[in-house]
Amino acid sequence: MTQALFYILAGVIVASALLVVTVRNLFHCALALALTMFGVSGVYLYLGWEFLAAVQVLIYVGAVTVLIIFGIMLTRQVMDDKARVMNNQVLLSLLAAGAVALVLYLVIGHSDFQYSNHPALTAAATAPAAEASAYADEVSSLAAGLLKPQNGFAFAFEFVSILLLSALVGAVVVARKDPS
Amino acid sequence: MTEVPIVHYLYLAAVLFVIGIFGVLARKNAISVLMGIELMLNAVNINYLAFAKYWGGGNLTGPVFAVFVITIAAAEAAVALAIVISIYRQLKSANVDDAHNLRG
Amino acid sequence: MIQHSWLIPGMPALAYAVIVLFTRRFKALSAGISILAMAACFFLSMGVFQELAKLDPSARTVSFSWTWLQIPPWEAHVGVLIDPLCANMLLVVTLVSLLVQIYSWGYMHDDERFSVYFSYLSLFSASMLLLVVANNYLQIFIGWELVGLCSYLLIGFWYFKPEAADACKKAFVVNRIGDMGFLMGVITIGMMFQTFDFAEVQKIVTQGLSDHTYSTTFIAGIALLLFCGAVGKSAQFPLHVWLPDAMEGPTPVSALIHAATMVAAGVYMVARTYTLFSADPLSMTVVAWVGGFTALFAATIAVAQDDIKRILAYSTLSQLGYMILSLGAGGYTAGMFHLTTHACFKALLFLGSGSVIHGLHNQDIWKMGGLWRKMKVTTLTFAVATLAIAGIPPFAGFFSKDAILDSVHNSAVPGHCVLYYMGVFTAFLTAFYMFRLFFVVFTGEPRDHHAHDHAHESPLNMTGPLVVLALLSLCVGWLNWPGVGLYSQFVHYGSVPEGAASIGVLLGQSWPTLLLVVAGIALSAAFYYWKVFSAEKMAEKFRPVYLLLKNKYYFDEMYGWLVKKVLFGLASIFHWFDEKIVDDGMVDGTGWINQKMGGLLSLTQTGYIQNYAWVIFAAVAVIFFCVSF
Amino acid sequence: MFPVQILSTILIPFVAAFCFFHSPASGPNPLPILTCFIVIPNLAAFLIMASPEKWTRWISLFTASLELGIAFRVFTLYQTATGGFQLVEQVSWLNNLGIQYLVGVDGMSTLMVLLVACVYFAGTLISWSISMRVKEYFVLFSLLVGGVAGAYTSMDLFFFFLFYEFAVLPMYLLVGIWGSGRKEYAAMKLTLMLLAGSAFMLVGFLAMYFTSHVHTFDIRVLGDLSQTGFNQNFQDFWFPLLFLGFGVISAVFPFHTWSPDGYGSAPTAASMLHAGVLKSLGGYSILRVALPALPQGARHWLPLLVFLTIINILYAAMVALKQKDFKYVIAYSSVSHCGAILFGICTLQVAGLNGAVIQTLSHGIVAAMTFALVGTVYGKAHTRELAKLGGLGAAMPVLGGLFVAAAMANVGLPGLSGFVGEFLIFLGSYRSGFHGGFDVFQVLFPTAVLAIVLTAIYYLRLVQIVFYGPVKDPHIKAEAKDGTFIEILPIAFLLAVSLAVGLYPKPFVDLSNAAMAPLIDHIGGFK
Repeated sequence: MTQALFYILAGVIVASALLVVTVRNLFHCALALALTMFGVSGVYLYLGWEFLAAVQVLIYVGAVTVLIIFGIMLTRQVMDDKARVMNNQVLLSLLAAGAVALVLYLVIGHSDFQYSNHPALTAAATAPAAEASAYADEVSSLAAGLLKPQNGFAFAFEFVSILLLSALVGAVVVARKDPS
Repeated sequence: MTEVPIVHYLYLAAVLFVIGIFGVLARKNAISVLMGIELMLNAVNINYLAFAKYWGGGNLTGPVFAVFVITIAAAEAAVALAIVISIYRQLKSANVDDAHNLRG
Repeated sequence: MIQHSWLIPGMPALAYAVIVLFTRRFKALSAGISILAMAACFFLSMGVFQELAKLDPSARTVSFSWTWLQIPPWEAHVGVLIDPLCANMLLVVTLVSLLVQIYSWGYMHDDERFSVYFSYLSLFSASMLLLVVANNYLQIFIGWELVGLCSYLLIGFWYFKPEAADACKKAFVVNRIGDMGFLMGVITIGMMFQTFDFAEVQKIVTQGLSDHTYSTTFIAGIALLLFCGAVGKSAQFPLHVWLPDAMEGPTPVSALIHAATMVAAGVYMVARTYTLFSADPLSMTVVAWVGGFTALFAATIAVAQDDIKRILAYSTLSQLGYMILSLGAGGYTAGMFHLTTHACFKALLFLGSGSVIHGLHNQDIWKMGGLWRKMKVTTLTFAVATLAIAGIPPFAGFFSKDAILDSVHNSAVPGHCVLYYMGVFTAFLTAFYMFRLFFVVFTGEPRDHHAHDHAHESPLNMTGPLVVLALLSLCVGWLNWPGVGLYSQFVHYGSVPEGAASIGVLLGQSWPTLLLVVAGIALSAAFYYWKVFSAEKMAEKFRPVYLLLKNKYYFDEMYGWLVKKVLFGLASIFHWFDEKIVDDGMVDGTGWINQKMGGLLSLTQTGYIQNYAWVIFAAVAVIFFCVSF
Repeated sequence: MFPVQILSTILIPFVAAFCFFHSPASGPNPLPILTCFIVIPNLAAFLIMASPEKWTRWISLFTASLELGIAFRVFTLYQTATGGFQLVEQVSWLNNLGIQYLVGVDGMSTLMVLLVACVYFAGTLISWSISMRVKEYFVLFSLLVGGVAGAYTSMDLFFFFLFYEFAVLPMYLLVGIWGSGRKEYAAMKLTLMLLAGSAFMLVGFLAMYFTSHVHTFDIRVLGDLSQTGFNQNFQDFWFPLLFLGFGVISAVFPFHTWSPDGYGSAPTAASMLHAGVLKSLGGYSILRVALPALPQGARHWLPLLVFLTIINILYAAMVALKQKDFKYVIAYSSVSHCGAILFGICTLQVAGLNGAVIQTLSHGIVAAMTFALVGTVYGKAHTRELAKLGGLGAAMPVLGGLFVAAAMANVGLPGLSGFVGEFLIFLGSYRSGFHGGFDVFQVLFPTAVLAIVLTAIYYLRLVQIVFYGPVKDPHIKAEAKDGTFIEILPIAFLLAVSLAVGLYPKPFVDLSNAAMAPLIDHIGGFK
């Protein structure tokens, strides 16, 4: 039953993703993208990452998609464009994408991921209690993972904040109308 | 609880990734290209989180990276859209093909 | 005195430096410094000569030197070698230089660059004396080149005249061709014998010849290389072409450099290196024939020339030919003696012609005539010199020229009989063309009255040297008075002096020559004094011959063609090759190829970002595929 | 007043620098002399940048005189009897890679140090009339000198290369900005060809570095390794590449065309410095690096490579005959003379090598003097076309006289430096078939001597066209004046140096022989 949920989600994701890349109307594309994001957050939930699922919805659906829709509206004439939506390397792109798909398929198929009794997996299954108690909820454990100096991500985390800030400023500067 | 095998997550991510690639390569409109990139980033995140769940053993590196990816994706989207708008203003078009001043 | 002989070239050099650096603006001071230095040189040379004469004949070689550069095992020196040959030459050079400098004071008086002129004269004297006192091959080459430079500067002294500018270049370049051989000879000596010293080379060569380390042919080869230099400097055939053109220089310069001293340097050099020349008959034969041929060849040209200085120039060529002939025929003393006497009478001839030019401002003999009325001293001294060069006893030329013909007659050189008759015939021609010159210029009626009216005798500082030289032209020959031979006892090659024939023997031998000379004079008088025959008619009758002689056998044209067509043609080809093939082709071509290759590669830069992205993904797929499977 | 200022600016630093340093035997110097020699021009560059423009020339002249003083001191300090490298200063720099700051002079570099200082001094004075971007000009000029000063004193190949590149780049700017005619093209051509040459050079250096297993750039060590460290194949392969790499710097045929175009366009002082100093670096490096490190390769290849150099000598002389531009004739003459330098090296004979060193010194001085004259005449006649020049001797007698002297120095007249170099080179090239056996030099010796005639022809042709004869262009006559004090001074100075070498070459030849005699022993060349 729960497994069926995953496959339904997967179907939604794939279908809406296909819509994203094929639909003529950009606005519809953006809506399909939002749907894809919802699907992906569903997968996160299914995996048990509740916090990240929430973040996914907030940032992707709430921020990025909205941003994209703003972008579409600012470049509105495009929506009325009756020209082709695809460029002239569609077939080549299909070829490249197919090649990547083939490679990925072969890689996944040849790896030992399919055997569920991986030593690490069994170890994690036998002794989850201690870990679970240490990180009682996902949010605090994620916070610890990010910020505890011994994990080594603290600097990167701080740096990302600066990056965000500069991206924000940069976006404003780039998009600003030239005074002249 | 009978789990969905990890390989299926990987296949899902792979399909999503490939669709994203197609979007990046084949769409004319710059915003569509951007959306393709978002799809690819999401595919990556699915992999991270699936591995973290199944093989992580309590190690939180996977979700931490997912957080970074989400954050940076947001920043990227903002900057990219700013560039698209700027280009649009210059060229009166949001088509990627029309910005080819670097031709040799 | 001898230990101070390095001052002889030193003093004029100092005078040159002082004039160039400090006294250029003061004409009289510059000339005074130059003349003073020369006078000091002359007296020093007299002193050296006196001291040398007092020494025992076997010990008359004094040499000392300083290291000039040193690369073990070589050591090049600058030094002084005083021996009779050198002392003789020192006296000739310093005396003629002194007289010419005094004369120049009058002759060049109105020239703007008076000081510069005297500085060049000083530099010339310094270089010439450096050459004369040299005790090694390198130093003689150094002096050799330096006199070449002075000759260049002085021929081109009036550089604004195009002819002078051409002439000085020609002189330098033609000399350089000879010097090329000379330099090769000097280098061969340096490398083979590891020394440049005259005395040591002589020792090594004598030793090497006796124990057959060196073949005589090899030594002859070196000698002939050196002789190339002499051919250039002494203007022997086929490098004679520069000397007549060198007459574009001021006349005192012609007297000093292109008659008395510098051109005789070739003769001096052959005498100096006589060891090498006398080692093999081959080199002697070449020397003798070149000299003999030049003597006759130049004399025939002189017959048909119109320019007073050019006639004298060809006569110089001819007389230099005599000296070279004499050395080649083994007449070492005779050659050097002719050099000495020739220096006196030829300098006198040139200075006399300078006096004429000074008075008339013209050089064409057909615009002169009857000058004896206006210029008594000049005419008289010129007559003395003409008699001397023609070889009428008791003037100097007779003794020296006869000694030469005598030595050719007794020589062992192949074809010496032919050479002897060539020499005799040259003597006849010499008498003819010299008296032609004399009669046309000084006797008869003036041809250009306007010029004649302005003609005047030259001032005392010009006539003074003429008189001195005239006295010398009369008396110098007596130094080698038959049967006594003071000169031949002083200057000789080897330890034994050449025997001096008694007057009876001499006259017995030389009466046919003398007869021919008198005949030459008579013929000349018949044409140009009594005007029994008409020269013009003769010229008409033998027009091709006349034209050939008048145009100097077309040598200038031939060399001009060689330079213009062959050398510059080759240069054009090289220039074309350099510009088109090397530069435009290879160098710019490399740049062009790179540009085109870059252009080809730039086609991959489509500017479409999705093309690049496609390449990225396709490449990722391919690489992954290749690496993994 | 002006001459007094100039002379005091010259004499005071000269004497001060000369007296400041003393022999290492009498106690350590307060400052390392060779490092000072390298650093002072660079310091001057910074000082000029920081000072007002009206001081620029005076600072530059002051520095040049200081350098001259130091160079004369080095010249007097070097002990020819002891030989080898002296005044060595050593500082470890990158120990792991075997790179060290190692400067010192042997007899040959002592002469080069003198040459650099003389040309720097004369070039500074000649540049007095520069009016465009004076500060930048002198900054670049000083940097250039700093570079060549370093290259001539470095004993470590890494620093040698570094300093060389350091000198090429200012040259690019000097030609490109202050040049005339097709200056951008010329600057680009010159720089690209020189850099191509130095690419060969660098690869060669690295090959030696990695093959030697000692991992050092110290030329003394590389020289010691030549017998054991580098086998015959290695030497045979790398020697010609190094030779050509260095040869490009010395404009060896067919890599010479940067030289006429470069000199034709360069400003006067840059031509002087390049022709006089930078170009000489090619022959110098062959003697300094290629011959000591790869002697077997040298013995194997030089009898073949000598043909390139003989082409240089005669071909450049022939091409010079047909040039229409005053400066191009001089440029080709410089190519021809550099060919003589390389020819001297190819003789592998002690006199030939000494001749090459002396000719390097002489060519540096004389080419600088000739370029200075051409520049000065150009500044007055405003044209370099031979067709328009003529009869300048009347208007500028002193310059004309100096030009004749310069021409004679080029022609190789005894008494001036050119003769000593050429004579020794020809002496070295003599081989006799007398003791049996054939050698290419039996043919090449007379061929090379032919150069003295060709050189005379094109130089005298130049003198005749430019200075002799009647005035061709009345405009020129109206404008032409004789040189001023500041123009005559550098030319007369260079002439005096040339005269000193020509009149008494012994001290100079002793210096060069102190380096060349051991080198010949090392290579096993001819004695």
